[in-house]
Amino acid sequence: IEKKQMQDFLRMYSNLVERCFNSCCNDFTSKALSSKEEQCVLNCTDKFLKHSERVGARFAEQNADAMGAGSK
Amino acid sequence: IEKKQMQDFLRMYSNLVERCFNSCCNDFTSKALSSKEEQCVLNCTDKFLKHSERVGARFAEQNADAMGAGSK
Amino acid sequence: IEKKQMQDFLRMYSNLVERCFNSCCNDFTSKALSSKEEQCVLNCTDKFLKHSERVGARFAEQNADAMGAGSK
Amino acid sequence: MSFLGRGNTPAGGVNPERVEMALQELDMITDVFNKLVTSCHTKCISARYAEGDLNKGESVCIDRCVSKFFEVNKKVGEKLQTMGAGAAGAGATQSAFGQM
Amino acid sequence: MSFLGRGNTPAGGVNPERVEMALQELDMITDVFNKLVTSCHTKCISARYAEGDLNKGESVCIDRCVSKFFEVNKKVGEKLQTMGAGAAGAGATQSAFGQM
Amino acid sequence: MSFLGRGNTPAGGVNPERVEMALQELDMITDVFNKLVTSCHTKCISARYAEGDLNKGESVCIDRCVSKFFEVNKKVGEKLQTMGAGAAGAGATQSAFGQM
Repeated sequence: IEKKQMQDFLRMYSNLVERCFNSCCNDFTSKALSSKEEQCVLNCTDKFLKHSERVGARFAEQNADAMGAGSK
Repeated sequence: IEKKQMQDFLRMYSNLVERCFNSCCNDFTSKALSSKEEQCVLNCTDKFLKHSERVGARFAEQNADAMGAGSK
Repeated sequence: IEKKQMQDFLRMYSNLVERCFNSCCNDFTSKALSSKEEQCVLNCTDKFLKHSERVGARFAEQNADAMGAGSK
Repeated sequence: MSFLGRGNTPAGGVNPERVEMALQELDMITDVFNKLVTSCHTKCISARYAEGDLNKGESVCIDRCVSKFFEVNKKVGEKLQTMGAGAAGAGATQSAFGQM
Repeated sequence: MSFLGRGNTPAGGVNPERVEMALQELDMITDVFNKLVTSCHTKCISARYAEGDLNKGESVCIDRCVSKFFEVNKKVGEKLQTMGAGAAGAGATQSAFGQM
Repeated sequence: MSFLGRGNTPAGGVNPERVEMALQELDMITDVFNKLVTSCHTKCISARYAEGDLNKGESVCIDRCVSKFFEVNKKVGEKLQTMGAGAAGAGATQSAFGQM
């Protein structure tokens, strides 16, 4: 179980890197991250985590509702 | 093997939900599925299964042909 | 480990087929590959392998740099 | 019904097969959750990333997106049930949707 | 050749390693099949979903799509063989494509 | 730091758990590498495939693309660390990023 959590976390991390890289980096005339790109990556990470948290909260609620309805 | 079939089925199911949701739901001014969206989801599911069946049948034929050619 | 290499290779192979098929085949008025499509698939395969090799070389360099920096 | 239609877990001791099944179910829920996160991110989050917080519109969109996703999940499940899900999946369908 | 170039399975008793290999091959075929389904769905099926049946044009498109996908699979396999598939994959290539 | 923040592997004998961890780490690196290959392919390689060789522009683009991807990886890792990565991932973060 613990191993699985670790794996899920690492997968989330690599998905996040991929997603934010793809969204934020479109200029390959330089090999260094511009400050604009860097800000974009930070916001992207921040927003993605908040998004996931909110989705998780709603997911749990819906699941609980569904459970309740099922046991009636 | 049986466990694998179950897993494949569940994966197919979740892929189907994802696909039909992405294709059919684009209006988030309401939290309930509109009747138009619902019809789209039903058609999407129906069509996807028929599509998979047809691909499966052709896949099997091609594979059989290839096998026959290989053993000549 | 060996088994894993085999799996990775097969996954790479199927990804390559998928990618080159998606990029090169857009005309379904015939069931045979046109010579233009065939050339596209060969170039796509060739280029993808060269691309992967180059990415792999840079990846290894970056990783080595990072390791060096870490142990300072 | 819960997301996977398993409202009531049968009571009983721990045995390896049951643990295996629970892990499989967990895998499945993780898979669905990740798809949900990705779909709603695509539908609701602007790719410009001008700020790190969710704005009001994004937040409301996420809530509705999750609701609709669950509804779609339910509709697809019902449809699969009425279709018998074809020959191959029939057995599996039985067991997965028996409690919906 | 079959899809994975294994036309003739050698006869012999059941041993765990062989079962393992068969499962791995099954995984691979499932993976390829799923990619085929997705690719041909993208190429052939309109995303409007006005009806649940495949129309004539979609059906014909699917048949051709599967054919082409197999041809592409064959071309890529041949190309990989002639290139030796680089250093890393060379051994694997041998065994996977030896019978094509 | 190395890509996964494990610059120095502790010395010691081989035990099954350590092998397991190494395999898991290998899986992770493979996963990241595949994502890198795909992202840079999308960013740098024209989909027309008029020739099989990488041209000058593509080659330079790949080199920069890999560099930037590493930088993004680093920024995301640092950001996750400062945020504590939420409740669930906190423990894992500790161990994965402890050496960055």
